[in-house]
Amino acid sequence: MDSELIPEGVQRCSLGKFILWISACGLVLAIGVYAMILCWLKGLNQTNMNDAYGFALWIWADLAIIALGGGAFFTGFLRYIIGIKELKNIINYAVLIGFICYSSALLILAIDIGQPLRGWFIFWHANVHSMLTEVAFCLSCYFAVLTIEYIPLVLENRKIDKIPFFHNLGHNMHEVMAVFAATGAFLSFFHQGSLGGVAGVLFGRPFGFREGVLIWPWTFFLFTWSAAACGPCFTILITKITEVATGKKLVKDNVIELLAKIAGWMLLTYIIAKLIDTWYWAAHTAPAMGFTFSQFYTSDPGSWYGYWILFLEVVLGGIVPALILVTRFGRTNKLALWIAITLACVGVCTNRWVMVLQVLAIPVMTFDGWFTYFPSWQEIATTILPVAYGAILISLSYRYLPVFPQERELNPLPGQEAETVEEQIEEEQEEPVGKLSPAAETA
Amino acid sequence: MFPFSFEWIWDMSHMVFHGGLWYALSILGAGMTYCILKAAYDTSKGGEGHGNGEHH
Amino acid sequence: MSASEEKAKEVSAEAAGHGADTSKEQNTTGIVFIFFVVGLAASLLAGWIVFPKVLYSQKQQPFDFNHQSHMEMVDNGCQSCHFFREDGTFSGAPKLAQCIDCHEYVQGGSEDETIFVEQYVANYHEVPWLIYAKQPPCVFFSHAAHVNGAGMDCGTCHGDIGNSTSLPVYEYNVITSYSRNIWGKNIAGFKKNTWDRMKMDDCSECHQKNDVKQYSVQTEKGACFVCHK
Amino acid sequence: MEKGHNNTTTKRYGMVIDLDKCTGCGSCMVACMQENNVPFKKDETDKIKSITWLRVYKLNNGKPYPDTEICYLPRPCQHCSGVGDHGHSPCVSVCPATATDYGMDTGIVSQIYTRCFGCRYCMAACPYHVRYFNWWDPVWPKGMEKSLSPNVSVRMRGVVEKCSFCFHRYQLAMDRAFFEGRKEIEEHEYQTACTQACPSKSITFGDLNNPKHAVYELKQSPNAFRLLERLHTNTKVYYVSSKEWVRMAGDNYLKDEHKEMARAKG
Repeated sequence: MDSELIPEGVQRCSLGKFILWISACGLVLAIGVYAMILCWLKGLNQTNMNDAYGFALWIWADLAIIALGGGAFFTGFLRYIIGIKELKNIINYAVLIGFICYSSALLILAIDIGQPLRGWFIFWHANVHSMLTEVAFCLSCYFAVLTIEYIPLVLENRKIDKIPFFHNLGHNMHEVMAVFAATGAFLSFFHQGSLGGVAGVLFGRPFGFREGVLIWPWTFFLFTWSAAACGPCFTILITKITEVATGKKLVKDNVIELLAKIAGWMLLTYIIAKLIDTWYWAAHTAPAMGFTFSQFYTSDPGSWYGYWILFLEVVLGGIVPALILVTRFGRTNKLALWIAITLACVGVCTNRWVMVLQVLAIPVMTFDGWFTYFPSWQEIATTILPVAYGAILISLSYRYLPVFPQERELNPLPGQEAETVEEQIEEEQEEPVGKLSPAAETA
Repeated sequence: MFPFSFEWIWDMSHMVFHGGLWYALSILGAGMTYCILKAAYDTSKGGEGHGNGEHH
Repeated sequence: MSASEEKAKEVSAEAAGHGADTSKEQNTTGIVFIFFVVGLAASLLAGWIVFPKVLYSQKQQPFDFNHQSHMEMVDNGCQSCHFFREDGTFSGAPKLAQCIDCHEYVQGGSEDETIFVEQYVANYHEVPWLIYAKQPPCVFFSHAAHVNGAGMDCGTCHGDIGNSTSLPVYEYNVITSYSRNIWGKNIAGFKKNTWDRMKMDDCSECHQKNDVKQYSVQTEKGACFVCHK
Repeated sequence: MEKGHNNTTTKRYGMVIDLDKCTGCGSCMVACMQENNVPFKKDETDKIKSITWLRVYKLNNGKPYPDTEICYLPRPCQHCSGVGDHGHSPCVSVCPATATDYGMDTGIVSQIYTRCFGCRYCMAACPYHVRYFNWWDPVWPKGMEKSLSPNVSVRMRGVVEKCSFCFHRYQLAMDRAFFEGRKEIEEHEYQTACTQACPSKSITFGDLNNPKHAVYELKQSPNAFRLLERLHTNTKVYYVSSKEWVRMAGDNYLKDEHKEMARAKG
């Protein structure tokens, strides 16, 4: 029924099956939307946040998905600024994942504020010294960049592409995409950093506070770095999951391996920097405020916080995946790659958890206790909402848009194999021109 | 956000922050305007054909 | 391409061949121009006339009041009726107790005075005046600081209300319920006189000019707690 | 900020609270709520969601009976002025919408409820937990809304609020001063509600910079300390206690430091 909309030369599941899947995701989405509306209409009393725990589960989700969405800016940076050509085969998907992550993050911020109708104050009455202002501005601007990067892909839908104006628009946008991508990389550097700065500047919170250069605490740079390292891992992870879900190979191994290699080295250098930062903070910053390192992890008898969370973040989620990804074996072995990219994502999510939630859990005044917190169902539902939304947007994009330039080549339709081979040769010659590849532009 | 808002001061931090912001916004705005206008121009020229290999 | 489309193409090609293309182009330009002018006019109309009508609602004062004739009879100007209390707070619109001194019985012949005496004085009901200059509840305005401290005229903020013979229409914003005098009569927010508007920016403008309490760490202008409560 | 210091001498309003005198009666808390239109809920058992601009903490020395000692510690907003008194408090600089500010003339950290949009970043920044969020719209028992103070604006759901050192009282005192032709106010003209409500007179309020004010002397007591001085928050609320363990409770110390400090502070 919708075959007119499906890209040429690829196989998609039946419409009925597709609708069933979308409905399943839609149900989760609907629950999330209901919870979201509750928060808007009844206020934040719908959550289990309290005066000690001002940042809820979804703020962690917000930071985590932005870190994971970092694949978009870093892959874009590598593709358009550094000029690594192979990455054009995955850049579409990286952009799509980034788009989902950033739109979700903005939505979460809109739910999170106590007076949503005044949300525009952050722009209009901006206090430029606040890290959150920087986050809001860069996040919105970078979301605009991602939209601009995503539009050409939408315009390549078979039906839309037939309209001359849209065809030309898509073409022109490809032409100047490097400029957009450069702007995006510039914005991303600052907002990933300023998210790191959010906890880093809190000099009243010894667990989060870091020294730094000028107005930027070390976490500013660490967050950008870790997003650049783990974002691509998330892009690979989602690509791999999509391949499993569709039962097809969608991106060639050399592309994945290249991205994994870059991510691996980024992760390795990041984790070294992180270890130095942790050591300096544990040995100098915190003791100067009267805190011992062990106090942050073990002083609470009732809590589940402990050294394990540091181990999970730095060793399991940092050192291990970094070491796997920098070795050729680790990148080529399927299981090792799976483990590495998963651990890297877990690592960065743990880091964001620690930097927003553990910061609030730890008492600062000597007569304060640890604060515990368990989210309400509304919070959990709104936190899961982006996952369902992401699944739907990915499914729609995969079905109707030429997201994976190599899909046709890797999955020739039965009966057309001979033809496809010819086409393939042709296509290879025409490579920089290939209509299916939106990344094909200024070479 | 604008120089006429109460919070605005002409100091270093405002100039750096808003300099960066407006720089980024104007690039995005100008880029998109260029793309749309050029697409309209190309379309009016009837130039649909160059999608499949005329460019570059 | 469908047959009809092909035909259309042929026709236009033919037309082009006959040199009709230019006239057609002029025609479109004309339509676009007219469309633009009409759209602009409609937008201006909506913005300047329809929007304020929708945004602001009107309320009637209980009865009219002649400031001028009262000014002629008092010795101490505005402060004869709008006075300071002993603790430095400002009394605002006069209470019934003040008016009763003169208006226990009808003095002149005005209809409004008759309403006042018969409906309010006789029953000892306070007059529910609508206050044009009433600020939102988050604002602290010190009349003492401006009148006694800085020696300002009432007219600087309130205009020449003292010489008016009747009360202006009271308009209020239907969303915020604030008096229109805060935003000003001009819907675009332009002002010519100091008394045209009473927004935060207007307070701040004067405070900056006169270097009044420019102690804010955040803005290097007036700190929030100078005028807020 | 040099520009600002033109027409008045800079004041730094602050408190000295004598913990030896505090009985933990809670009068200050009640007075504060009454004075500042602080909302309350029907069920106030969940303290972590209730608003107490001034909260009295109960400290103990952690020793078993019969050596147990208790100390009550009232905690208003500390009005941090940051390193070098530049007004760089933990909360002010983080507010994205400039809803909280530091006034150099009074040293008071303000909170503008109508500007706040409820991101709660300032709450995360404050180590003293003085900032509270309005999780619900205020609901007053029938008729009580008529007794609300017109001098303090009532807060709506979704914004952050905190102790203002009863700033409206300063505004009113200035009103009277201007009316009487003065530019300055006396110490007694501006006192916070908690100070006046304290039956044991353990709270003293005034200008920490003014030698004529009582707090000027009191804060120099060898038994005076502030909360979390090591974070360089530079607070304006001083506490006085003759008990060494109480003074030590004001800050975090490493083990070896603890002994050293105990000697010094003992």
